[in-house]
Order: sequence, then C-alpha cells, then structure tokens
Amino acid sequence: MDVLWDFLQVGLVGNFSWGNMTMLAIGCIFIYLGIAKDYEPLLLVPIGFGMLVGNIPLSPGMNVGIYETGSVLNVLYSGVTQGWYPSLIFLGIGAMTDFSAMLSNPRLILLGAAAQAGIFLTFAGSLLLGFPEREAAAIGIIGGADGPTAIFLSSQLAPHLLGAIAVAAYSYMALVPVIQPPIIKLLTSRKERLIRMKPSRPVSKRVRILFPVVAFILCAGIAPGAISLLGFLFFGNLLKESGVTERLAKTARNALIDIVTILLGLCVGASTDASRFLTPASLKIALLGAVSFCVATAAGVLFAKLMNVFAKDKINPIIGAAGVSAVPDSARVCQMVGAREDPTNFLIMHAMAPNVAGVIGSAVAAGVFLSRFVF
Amino acid sequence: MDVLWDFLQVGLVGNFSWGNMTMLAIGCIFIYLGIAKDYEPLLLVPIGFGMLVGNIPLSPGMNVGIYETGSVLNVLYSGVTQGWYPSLIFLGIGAMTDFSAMLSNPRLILLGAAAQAGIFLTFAGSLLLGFPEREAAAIGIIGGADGPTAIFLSSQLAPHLLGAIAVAAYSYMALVPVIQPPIIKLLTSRKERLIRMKPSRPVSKRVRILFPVVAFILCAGIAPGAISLLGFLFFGNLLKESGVTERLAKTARNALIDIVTILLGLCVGASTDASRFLTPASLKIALLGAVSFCVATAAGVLFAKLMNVFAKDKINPIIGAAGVSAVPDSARVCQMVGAREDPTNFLIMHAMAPNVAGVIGSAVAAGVFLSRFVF
Amino acid sequence: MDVLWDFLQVGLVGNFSWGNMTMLAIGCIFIYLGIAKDYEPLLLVPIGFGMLVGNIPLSPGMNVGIYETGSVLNVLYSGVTQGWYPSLIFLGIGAMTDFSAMLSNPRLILLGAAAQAGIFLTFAGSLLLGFPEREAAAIGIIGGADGPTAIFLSSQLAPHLLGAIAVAAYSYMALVPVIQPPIIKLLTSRKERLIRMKPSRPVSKRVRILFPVVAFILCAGIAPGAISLLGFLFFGNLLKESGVTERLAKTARNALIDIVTILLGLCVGASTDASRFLTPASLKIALLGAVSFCVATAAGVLFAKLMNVFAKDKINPIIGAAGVSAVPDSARVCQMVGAREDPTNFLIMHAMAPNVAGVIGSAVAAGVFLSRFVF
Amino acid sequence: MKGTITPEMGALAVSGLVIVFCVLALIAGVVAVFKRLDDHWQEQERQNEAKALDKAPTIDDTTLLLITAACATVVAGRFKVRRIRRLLSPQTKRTPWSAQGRLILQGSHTVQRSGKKKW
Amino acid sequence: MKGTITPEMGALAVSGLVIVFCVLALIAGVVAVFKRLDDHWQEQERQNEAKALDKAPTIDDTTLLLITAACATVVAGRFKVRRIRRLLSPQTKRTPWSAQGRLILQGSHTVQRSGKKKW
Amino acid sequence: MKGTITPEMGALAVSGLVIVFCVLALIAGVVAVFKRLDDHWQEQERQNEAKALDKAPTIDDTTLLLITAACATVVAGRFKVRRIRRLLSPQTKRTPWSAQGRLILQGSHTVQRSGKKKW
Ligand code: NA
Ligand code: NA
Ligand code: NA
Repeated sequence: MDVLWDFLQVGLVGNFSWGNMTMLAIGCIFIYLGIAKDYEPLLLVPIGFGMLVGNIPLSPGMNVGIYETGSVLNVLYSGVTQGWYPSLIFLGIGAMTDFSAMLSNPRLILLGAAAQAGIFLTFAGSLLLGFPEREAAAIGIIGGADGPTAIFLSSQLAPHLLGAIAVAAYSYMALVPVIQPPIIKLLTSRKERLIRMKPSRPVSKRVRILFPVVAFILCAGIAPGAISLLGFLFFGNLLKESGVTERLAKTARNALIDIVTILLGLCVGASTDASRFLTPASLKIALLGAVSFCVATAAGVLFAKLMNVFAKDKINPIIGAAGVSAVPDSARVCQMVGAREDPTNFLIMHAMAPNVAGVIGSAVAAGVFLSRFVF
Repeated sequence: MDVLWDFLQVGLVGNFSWGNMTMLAIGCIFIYLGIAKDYEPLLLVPIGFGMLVGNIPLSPGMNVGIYETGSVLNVLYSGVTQGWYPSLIFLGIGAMTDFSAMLSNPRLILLGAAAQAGIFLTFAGSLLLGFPEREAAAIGIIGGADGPTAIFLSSQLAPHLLGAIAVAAYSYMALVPVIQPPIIKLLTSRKERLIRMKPSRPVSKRVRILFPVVAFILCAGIAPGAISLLGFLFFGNLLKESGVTERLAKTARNALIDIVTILLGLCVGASTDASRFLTPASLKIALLGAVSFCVATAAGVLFAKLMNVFAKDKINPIIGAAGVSAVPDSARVCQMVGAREDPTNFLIMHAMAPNVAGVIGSAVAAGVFLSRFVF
Repeated sequence: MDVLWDFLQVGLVGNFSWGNMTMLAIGCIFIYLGIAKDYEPLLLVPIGFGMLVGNIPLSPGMNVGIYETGSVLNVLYSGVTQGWYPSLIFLGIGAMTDFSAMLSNPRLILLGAAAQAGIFLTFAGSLLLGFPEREAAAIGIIGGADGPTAIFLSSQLAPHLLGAIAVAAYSYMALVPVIQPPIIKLLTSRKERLIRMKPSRPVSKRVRILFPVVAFILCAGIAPGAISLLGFLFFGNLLKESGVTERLAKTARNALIDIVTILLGLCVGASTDASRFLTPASLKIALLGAVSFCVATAAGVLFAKLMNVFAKDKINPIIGAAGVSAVPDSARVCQMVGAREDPTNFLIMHAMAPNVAGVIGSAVAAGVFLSRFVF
Repeated sequence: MKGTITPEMGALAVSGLVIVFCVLALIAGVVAVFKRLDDHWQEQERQNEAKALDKAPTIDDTTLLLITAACATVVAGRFKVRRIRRLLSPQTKRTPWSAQGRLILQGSHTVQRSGKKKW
Repeated sequence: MKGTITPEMGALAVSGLVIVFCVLALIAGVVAVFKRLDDHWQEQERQNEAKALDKAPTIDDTTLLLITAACATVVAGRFKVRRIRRLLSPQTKRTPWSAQGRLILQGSHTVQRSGKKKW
Repeated sequence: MKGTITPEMGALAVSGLVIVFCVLALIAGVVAVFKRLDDHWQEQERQNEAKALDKAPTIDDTTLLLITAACATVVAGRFKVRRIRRLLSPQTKRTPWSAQGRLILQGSHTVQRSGKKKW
C-alpha cells in the first residue's frame, strides 16, 4: 500500500504548490479566452495548454520538465532559446503579408515608425523600475506588439524573462480590441475620425517584387541585428510575390508556420512554471507592457495628427493606432472605430499600411537593441 | 584492377555477413506484408526499408551508419533516442482522435484499463527471464500495443533494446487481426457475443473541449512521467475540438505526423542492424511480446465479463479486446468477430471507447515505469 | 549625435566592402534570372536572397552571421553541413520521380552512366589545377549536375568550398538549356538527330515496386558511401509506388521537400560571404564546372553513338545528353533539339530514362569518393 | 540465465496496474459527472444552433466590410450592404476574426486586387 | 600553383567511372530480367484490373458497416445494406483499412455525428 | 528597488527611436521613387496582360508536347496539335517549366499511364 503512497509522492500530491495551481488556473483562462472569446486563439490556446504542461507539480529527475536537459520539451524548447522559431514564423508571415496597401501610400509608413515610441519609452521606464539594461530592452520590445520579435529579442538578451515577456506581449495583442478604442477616442475629435482618405492606386507586380529585396538591404544595412527577423520576413514575401515560387510560399504560410506556431506556443507556455513566472518582475513586466501598448497607440495617433498639420490631403488619425502592428487586429480596430462614426468610411485598407510598417519598425528596433547589447 | 578489388572491400563483398543477409530478408518481408497484405503499411513499409538501409554491410568510418555520430541517419535518429518523434506523433494522433465514443459511455473506459494488465504481467515475465528491471519495464510496455509509447519508453529506459522492442510492438499490432479473434472466441460464449449494446447519446462540444484539459491534469498529476506523451496527445485533441484552431489541428494530423512517421519508421528500421538485433534477447522479447498481446486481450475480455456480473445493461465482452489499443485495428477486429455471429450487431462504435482509453492507459503505465526508474 | 554615428558603424556604413557589394549584386542577378528568366526559380530565388542575407556587411559578435555559432542562420545551416537537407530533398525527389521510362528501356540506363565521365575528368582536372584530393573530388561532382549530391559531398569532403560548389552546380543546371544544344549539334549529324525510337511497353506496378528495393541493395552494397543519398531516394520512390503509403509520399513531395528547399537554398546562399566566396578557388571551380558540364554532355552523346554501332534498333544520340541528370531540364532540352529537326519526333519520354539514371549515377560516384576519402 | 522478481518489483507490477486503474476510473468518474451537466448544456446548444441557423446566411463582419468597401469604391456610391450569402465554408467562419483577417486581408489577393484594379 | 595526378588518384578516377558503369549496368541487367517476368505478371494484372472494375462500385467493408450501422440505428430496422455507390476517391480505397479506419472513425465527424444526432 | 537611466541609456532610447524613424523614412522615400517609375511600368504591364489574355487559352509547351506525343503514339498518325484549351489552374502555368516538368513528367501518372496503356 505504501508503494502506492510513495508513488503518489512524485506527482501532484507530493509536490503540491499554490503557485502551480495558480498557473494551471491562468492556463485554463487563456484557453477559455482563446476558445470562447476568440482572442487570438491560434496563440492563446497553445500557450494556455503549454502552461498546464509546464506547471504540473512533479519531482525533478524524471526527464520531463522543459528545463531538464534532454527532455522532449527541452529539446523542442531549443527552437525558442536559439531564436529560430520566431524567424521561421516571420518567414511564414512574410509569405502571407501583402504590402501593397503600404506601397501604394508610402507616407503612412511613418505612422508605423511613430508607434515604436512605445518601445523606447517602455525601455526607459523599465530602467527606472530597476531592471538591468538588457532586460529593460527585452521588456521594451513588448511595445512592438509583435510576438515573434519579442520572443526573439528576449531569447537573446534576457532568456530568464522570456516566458513573462512572451505572455505579456501575446496577452496585450489579444486585448488590442479592448485597449485601443478608448485611447483613440480620447485623442481624436469626431471631426478627425470622420476624415475620409481617398483610395490610392495599387502598385504593380514589379514594385511588389522589388520591395522585399530593397527594403531588406536598407534595414539590414543600418540595423544588422534585425537580419534574423527581417531576412526571413522579406524572404517569405519575395517567395510570395515572385510568382514563380508559389509552391514554396504556400508551404511556408501553411504547413511550416502552423508546425512552428504549435511548438512555439506550447514551449512558451510550458516555460512559465510558477517558480519562474510568479515573481514581482513579471508583475512589473505586465504593468510596463500595458503602458507601452497605450503609449504606442497614442504615439501613432498623435503623429498622424502632426502629419495633418503639414499634409495637403489629410490622414484619418485613427489609423495611427494601427502602427503598433499586432497584425491585423489593430487595423481592424481602426476600421471599427471609424465605422462607428461613419459606417461607409472604409479605413481598413489604409490602416493596413502602418500596420505592416509597424512590424518592420519593431524588428528594426529589436535590431538596434541587439547590435548595442549582444556583444 | 586491384584498385577495384580494394574498393569492393568497403561494401557488401568485403563485409559480407549472414546476419545482415537475414535482416535484409526480414526487411523485405516487412515491406511485402505492408504492401501485399496491407498490414499497417504506414508503419511496416518505412520500418522494412529502414532495415535494408541499416543492414547493408559496410566498413565503419564512412560516416553513413546510423550509429556513427554525425552521419545523416544518426542525426535524424536523435528524434528517436531523445523521444520527441513519439511525442509529435501523439500530437498528430490527438488531432485525429475522436474521443466522443468514449465520452458517451464512460464505464467502458475501465476496459481500457484492464487490458493494460498485459503490460505488468509481461514486466514480471521479463524479470523471470532474467532481464534487468529497466529492460523488463521497456519490454512490458509492448503489451500496450502502442508503437510510439513503446519507442518512447525504451528510448528512456533501454535504448539498446529499442529496435527489438519497436519491431515487436509494430509486428504484433499488425498481426492483431490474426492474434485476437481466437482468444476472444475461446473466452466468450456465443450468447455473450450476441449481446447488443444500446447506442449511447453523443456528448456536446463543451464536454469534448473540457475532456483533454481535465484528463491531462488528472493523468499528469498522478503519473507525471506520462507528460511527454499525454501532454501532446491531449494538446492535439484540444486543437482538434476547440473549433478555433482547426488549421493547426489539420497540419498536425497531416504534414506533421506524416513527416515524423516517415523519419521514425526509417530510423527505427535502420537501428536494427544484425549485430544488435539478432540476439537471444530479441527472441525473448518477441516471445514476451506475443504473450503480452494475448494476456492483454484476455484481460480485457474477462474484465468485461466481470463487469457484466454487476452491470445492469450488459456489455458485449468482445469489445473488451479493444482495450489493448492498437487503434483502430482491434476495434475493427471486435466489429468483425461480432458481425460473424450477428451481421446486424454494430459493435465498432462501442469498441472505440476501450480502444482509445487503452492508449491513455498504456501511456499512464509508461509514466509509472518512468517515474519509478528514470531517476 | 555621435551615438547615432557609433551605431551606424556596426552596419553597412562601418563595414563597407566592395566584396560584399559584388555579392549583393550577384544575389540580385540570381533573383532576376530566377524570376524574369524562369531559370530554376525554386533554387535561384532562395539562393539569391540568401546571398543578400549572407553579405550584409556587419560587425562580428552580433550573433546573426551564418558562421557565428548559435545564430539562427548557423543553427539552420547545420542541416547543410551535416548533410541531411540533401538527403531529405532526395526523399522528396524519390517520391515524385517516375522511373517507368527507365524501367521500360533498361539499356538507356548506360547513357546515365556514361555522362558521369564528366565527374571523373573534372576530378582529374581539379587535381591538375592544384586542388588537394578531397577538394578535387567535391569539385568533380559538379559534373553530376545534381545539386543535393554536390552539396552533400562537399559538406563531407570540403565544407569550406560548399558555397562555391553549390552555386556553380545550380548555376550550370539553370544554364543547361544554353550549354547543351550547341554541343549536341556539334557531335551529331542531322541524320542521327532524326532517328525515331519506338515507344517501349510500360512496366507493371510490381516492377515499379521491386525496383527501388533491389536497386538500393545493389548500389549501396557496392558503393555504401551513397547510402545517405540513395537510401532516401529509393525510400521515397517506394513510398510513391507502393500504393499503400500514398499519404506519406504526398507529404514527402510537397510540405517536406518545400520546407527543406527553402532552408537549403537560403543557407547555401547565405554561406557565400565575399571573404570566402570571392577567391581564385571559386573562379577555378566555376571554370571546372563549365568544363565538366560540357564533358558530361559530350560523353553521353558519344556513348549513345557508340551503342548505335552495336545496337540493332538505333538510339537517337540526342538523348545521351540527358544523362547529366539535371532532371528534367536536360531531358526537355533533348526534346527541343530533336523537335527542331522533326517536330513530330517525341524524345522526351525516352530522354527521361538516362535522365533519372544520371541521378543514380552521380550519387554512386559520390559514394565512390566518400568511401575512398572519408575515413 | 534465470531471473527473479524481487518483492519491490512485484509491488511495482501490482501497484502499477492499480494506478492505471485508478487514473482511468477517475477519468471515467469525471466524465460521468460532465455528462450529467452536459444534458443541461445540450439544451442550450440546441437553442444556440437554432439561432445559428438563422444567422448562417450572413457572413462575418470583416468580409462584409471588405466587400462593402469594394463595392463602394467601385460604384463610388454611398449605400450600405445589408445581407450577403455566405460562400465561405463554415470552417472559415469558425476561425477567429484575427486569423481570418490575416488570411483575407493578406493571404488572398482576389478581394484586394479586384478592388484595386478598379481604383 | 600547379598540381599533379598521383598514380593512385589516376587509378581512382578510372576505377570510379568503371564502378559507376558496373553498378548501373548491373541495375540495367536486373531490370531487364524483371521485364521478362513482367510479361507474365502484366497478364495477371490485366485480369485483376478487369475484376477490380466489377468491384469498383462497391465500397470497402468498414464504410459499408458504418453506413449500415447508421441506417440501422436510425430506422431501428433489421435489414442489411447490399450495395452502395462508392463516393470516395479511388485513392482512399487503396489505403489500408487500418489507416482508413483511423481516418473514417476518428478523423471525420460527419459520419458519426449524422449517426449520433439521431440517437 | 529604484533604478536610474544613465546618460548612455538615455541616448540609446532617443537614438534608437530616431534610427527606426530614419530607416522607415528611407524605405518610404525609396518606395515613393519606385511609384514614380511604376506608372511607366504599369502601362507596359497592362499591355502584357492584354497579350496574356489572348494567349490564355493555349497551354505551355511541355504539356502541349506531351499531349501531342500521347495522341501521336496512340493514333500512330503524324499530325501536329495546334491549339489546346488550358484546363490547368493559372497557378501551374506560372511555375517554371523545369519545376512544372518535374511535376507533369514525374509526379502525375495520368498523362503517362493513359499514354502507356495504349502502346
Ligand atoms: Na510594431
Ligand atoms: Na494500450
Ligand atoms: Na548526374
């Protein structure tokens, strides 16, 4: 009989901890939000279940924990720690991203740059809250509203915070529809929100093919630290636009990105075991993340208003909020906010421009931090 | 001329061995059974061809053998030795398994537990035949009739027996239609085989979504050693049932599981080179495996009869045999055996319940052994 | 302000080099040829973009370069250096190759052997140009007109030349339609080019299933060094022909080969950074590669003429040129050259025979070199 | 050579089987409880389904807006599309608007091109 | 710098080509032999095909049983389905019943749901 | 515990944002230039498209030759196929003839089998 008892000791019974219980609860909440509320389910469901996998209380030495070298989860986790899961996801995103909205109205790219102010303010804020430089940089990138970028940068600069940062980033990305509208309303007048932007002519296939090549050389030439992200993003986009490598692009945006998304989500979730995740640091990170999202949104909107001061044909400041990337959620939020004022005002196409520009912007920001800190 | 002769020395001519010839023959038989007899071809064909690849006689040092560190096969083999091929296969199986048959008739789950008796009797038998404890455990799991589970456990407890154990497990799984019927007939009366079970009402989407989450926490909490298997099985099932992650589930049950199946089969086959495979141990393992399959089948059937002693509405004991898992072969065997008595008696749906329960059962058993032996 | 300046130093500005500029230009040319001229775009586009990724001038230590241990590119590059990307590509090629043209007219296989003369003459030539033995072997294989084989062999024998060899091999494969026609014309009379070959009866499913098994044992038994290539080629073909493993074959020739092609192309391209690639050696390799293609083509054609001396029903010597493999480009070239003389003479089916035989031939040649040099 | 079963191992064999039984019995129990609650839920579900059927012919907002946008830009008129037959598979309907947006807005060209060509 | 071909290397170059020739010649030979035997096999195959054609319209047992089961449970009658038009692709027919079972029983919901809803 | 922002870090924060701005501004500029050139290109493209439309119904050479070959070998006649309705998706048309050849010649059986059976 005591054999049975001994056995139970290796599991939940013998290693019970309220910390793990809390994490299990959080995991279930993530899964619930993903399934019932449709908040980014492709991310929240894997991460949520990963939290369950990573927080089952157990005695060490069974070679199952994600931090036990050689365990299955540990092997799969290497794609996160070495940073190539995010790169491959960027490859897939590039193969499914259509930059033409951005190409047909280049000036909107600047909105994508403005929104990155959230990154650098959060960076400063993290320093003030007492985080060391590298950690501060990794936390700041949450303001980029870009999961893969955040995971990649923290894997390079602050691996021990990876779980907290990734969870914060994805949570707020899922909450974009909740966070952004009030801020947009606050900073814009009804008159501004009613501005209609005239549709811009589409660009030709040639430009869409030239863009990834030229943009990559520009970005990488100035911020080489971003190569691991932008190299794959623009490569995927070239595969998509070239027209002669469609079968590669198709696989990149389906089988490949799906497989990596499954493993990335599961591992990121599993990496958040209570002892590492339930810390004051995580609380600060969650706080800073919320701030950075708000700042980024505000920066985008305000910069749009600034541009209107000089621009001949006005920009609807709402789409400034799309600069935080979180593709395509924030673009859709802009559409919704705009439609609430005038249901026949179709901002979504315009909003896609700063939206995808924001992805490039935060990758460049990550590159800046990398080239400053890694060596 | 002697240059040519020297050259031939590195290959079959210079390293001829009857052992390898035997293995080549066995490999061809596997391929034949898979193609001509349709016995589990998705497993036997890759394993059979792998046997050919792993048994070409050659001089060492050419960096091609699966046991030569750094060779292509050796690199791909790491997925087997580290145990993450089986885990990923479980992910795919979870994404294609429909537990509703089991959920709609919970008591049948116990049949899936009873059949695991085969595992523990074989474990005892292996000890009697003089195998050390860890090896005995790895051999016992053959009775689970679950390829990935067997491979995973032996990769952790007895890597040097992995080839023999995997081959035994898959061979007997392929032979299920041959092994089980006589045993079922022997242990049941015609009257029992004619029992009709009334169809049970299906369960709602909610239960199908809740199940993988709750079941995982229960299993992993008690037998944490099973996390590497059940974590992926239930994760895949959640992706399938959630309804919002269909694209991930689709990739998991197609591209992902296919790729891993190809590599797993090839590597497992290639790992059976004559010097390691043609040993008395392998013979004993083959023998024990056969026994364990019979015991498991018998245990399932007899337990069903036992349940009938107390149960109000009777279970058709035939479906007890489906408890050995080997999904869905043994369930189909039950259908056939039942249909032979009464062609209008449709047992297959009922048989799926113990069938999938058996998968969970043997994974838990593996967890028990792991948590007892690994550390 | 000088902060900005310092920052620029880590990128293109601070590390400007004409070498990298040249490589960036070459990369763009590759992309252009692939997209605009449709020269093997599935290979040239990834390699071309990889050249861009690998030649952005940057300060070392940022953990982004493909030669910096642990960087994303470096991790993905391991599939090239360890040689399992080529093997997996051969798996996919096997799953999409139909050998029946070859099986229905076995004597044409010899043409595929003759064309491999290019490999061994180039090997001799490389020795004369002063390359050490192993490098000479790796360079010689370019004459095999088979990308994966060339990459695999150089990864084993001359890793530092891998970039140059791979680029040369793929470039000339892309240029096959330009290189071969004149040589064919030169070596054949109009009368010969007009020869009509009578269609041969197709082979049954059984033979198509038996072939990969038997052919593998023969090749691997004599040249075991080729196992890493031919093992996967014939395994893939068995999956395709068996008829019972179609789902595995389908994944192997779609998702799997696409994913590996993307990564292989990108990494091979990225490995050609100026400092390693712009060397006299690369020039010699390019030269030798051109020679070897011409020799191989000539050898195939001349051997076909030789066979005609003895053969009862004549072979159209044009299809001898298809022996260099470069599947299916050179076969199509033969069709075109033949059609120019007589539009109703359909050589392509016949040309496929030496074409696929050439793949096996160069893999065997690689095996010969491997078994001679590796240990 | 002949082996023996140490008491310890014997205990493991027995307790192992017991544990497997307990775990699966536990699951069976929980599932049984769920089934009870399920009856109630199923009722709801049926009602939801009924509602869903009414909704079925309409499509998700994103697409609606996109199509409206396209139409609007084409005929340069200022009307609002009220109801559109759903031609997408129910599957796509179930995916989250975010993922869906990702596919519709970026993955596919058709919608946008058709739009743009007109502009 | 100028290089030379050692006798050893020269031998390798020559013997290498010879080996490639021998291997492919060997294959050619074996294939030729197979083709002989093949004529006999092809005859059989044609007959099999002929038979297969007659069988074609019927479906594999698993599905037959499943559908019968569904029907039976629905109308609660006790008849036996004799013949059903195959709507599956020939491909699925070729896959082993095990794999097929796996797909039909577990992968797809349609069959089962349609069944269960009625129960 | 309370942290501080060293001047160095402050500079980084500022310059970082500036750099992001410069990079994206640079891209915006380049794209704008492209758009200028684009107007000219678009003209050409439209013409090409017009041409393409005429070509559309015909298929790529490889397939044409294959089908001709098949026909020829079947009816053993010596005619030349002039024009064939394209049934392949535009996608396949876009893939390079090499890759396409790979698929048509090797991947698919239909064409060849249909051909061979007759021989
Ligand atoms: Na961003
Ligand atoms: Na089992
Ligand atoms: Na070749």
